[in-house]
Amino acid sequence: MRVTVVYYGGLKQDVGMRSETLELPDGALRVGELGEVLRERHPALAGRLHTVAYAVNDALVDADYVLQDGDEASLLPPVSGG
Amino acid sequence: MRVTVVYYGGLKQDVGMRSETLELPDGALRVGELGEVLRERHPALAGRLHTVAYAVNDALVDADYVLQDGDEASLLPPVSGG
Amino acid sequence: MGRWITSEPLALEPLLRELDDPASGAVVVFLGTVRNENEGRPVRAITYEAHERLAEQVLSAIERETVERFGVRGCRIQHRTGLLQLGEASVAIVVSAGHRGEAYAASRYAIDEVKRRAPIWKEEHYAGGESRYLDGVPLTHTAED
Amino acid sequence: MGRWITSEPLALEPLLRELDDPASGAVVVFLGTVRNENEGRPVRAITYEAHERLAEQVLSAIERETVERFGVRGCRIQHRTGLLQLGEASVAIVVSAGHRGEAYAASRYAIDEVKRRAPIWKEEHYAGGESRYLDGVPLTHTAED
Repeated sequence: MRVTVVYYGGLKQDVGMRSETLELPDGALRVGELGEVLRERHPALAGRLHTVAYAVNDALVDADYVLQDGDEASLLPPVSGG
Repeated sequence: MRVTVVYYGGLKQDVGMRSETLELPDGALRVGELGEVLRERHPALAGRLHTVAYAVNDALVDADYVLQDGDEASLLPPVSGG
Repeated sequence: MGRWITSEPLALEPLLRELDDPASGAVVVFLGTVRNENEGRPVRAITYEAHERLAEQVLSAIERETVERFGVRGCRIQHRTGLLQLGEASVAIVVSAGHRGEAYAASRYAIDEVKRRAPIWKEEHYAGGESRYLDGVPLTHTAED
Repeated sequence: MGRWITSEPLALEPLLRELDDPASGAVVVFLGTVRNENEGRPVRAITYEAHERLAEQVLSAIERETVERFGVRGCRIQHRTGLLQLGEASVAIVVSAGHRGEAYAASRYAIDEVKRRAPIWKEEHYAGGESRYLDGVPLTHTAED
């Protein structure tokens, strides 16, 4: 299945990109497990994932949300708006 | 001596005028004593003077302020601005 | 248009521009507006009257105190006089500060002091054509005034 | 210009007009502005980035909660994105209420929640040309969002 990952805030500097589209093995992949996949691709994510929240298609989700083909998953680091 | 008295807020309705200029006997008259004079002229002031503050020529004064010829004395009832 | 007391509609933008300050991170504005009800009675308008010269001294003093007590960058207060219709602003208070905590505290202090100390009176006009001066807060003569 | 997130300069007047209400007696406005210093470092500009669609949901939810929790008449929140110069407003919050007590409390709640929950990030630009994303508040997934 195909999942697009979008990096927000400082994460896009850490990984050196705004977004990437990944081809992942079909089957039940949770968004928390996607984080592990991404950490292997981007060592700079090590030590940061525990403070990252996930949104899928414009809704915040828990780490056990099961990804679907075509999902857009956003990695949201600690926020600093206001 | 001549003193002009100006009534603010509900006081000007109570006494039926905005201001009046009084000829008072020369000599030391305190602004608190002026209040007594005014209560005799305007029975509607009875029961109201204890909550009235006095200004003379744009400064708040205590009741023992001694009036001078030409002073403008303002009677200020409880305030309700904001 | 007086700096503190004016009979013209209050305008926020000039007050905000006066307090423009690169060291400010938070601005809190308070507007008091004419409400259609008070103490259970339907209100249709309010007339505000001020002892103008004394009120300007008092509002100016409250501005200075607000800056000193809360360490904010600036404070501007304007109060309107005359006949105000529903929804119109009677008072505008703008505070600029480094951080929001002191901006809120300073704004709240300034409006409370205006209500307590400014020589200003309101006459409420009711639906039936009747009107009434409201009971208010007795003024006291303090050194700060 | 989005209702909650916009890249254009924030304008207060339209928000105030939206909340025009004859039952309102108090309006409190909060503006967050770009300050020339943070944590001891001189700042010359800030870039704000948002997850726009999610941020719009969150700001809209905070508006609703603010009205419900504090019984105020209305609440409008706007946050700006893009490169902001010193003194420019990054966020505007307008609350209208019957009385000032609840207006201040509601305004304070709304800005605190925006800082805690809105998916928005700031990158500070410093005098030397360097820039940095600030450490912030980890988002949590709650039912309210």
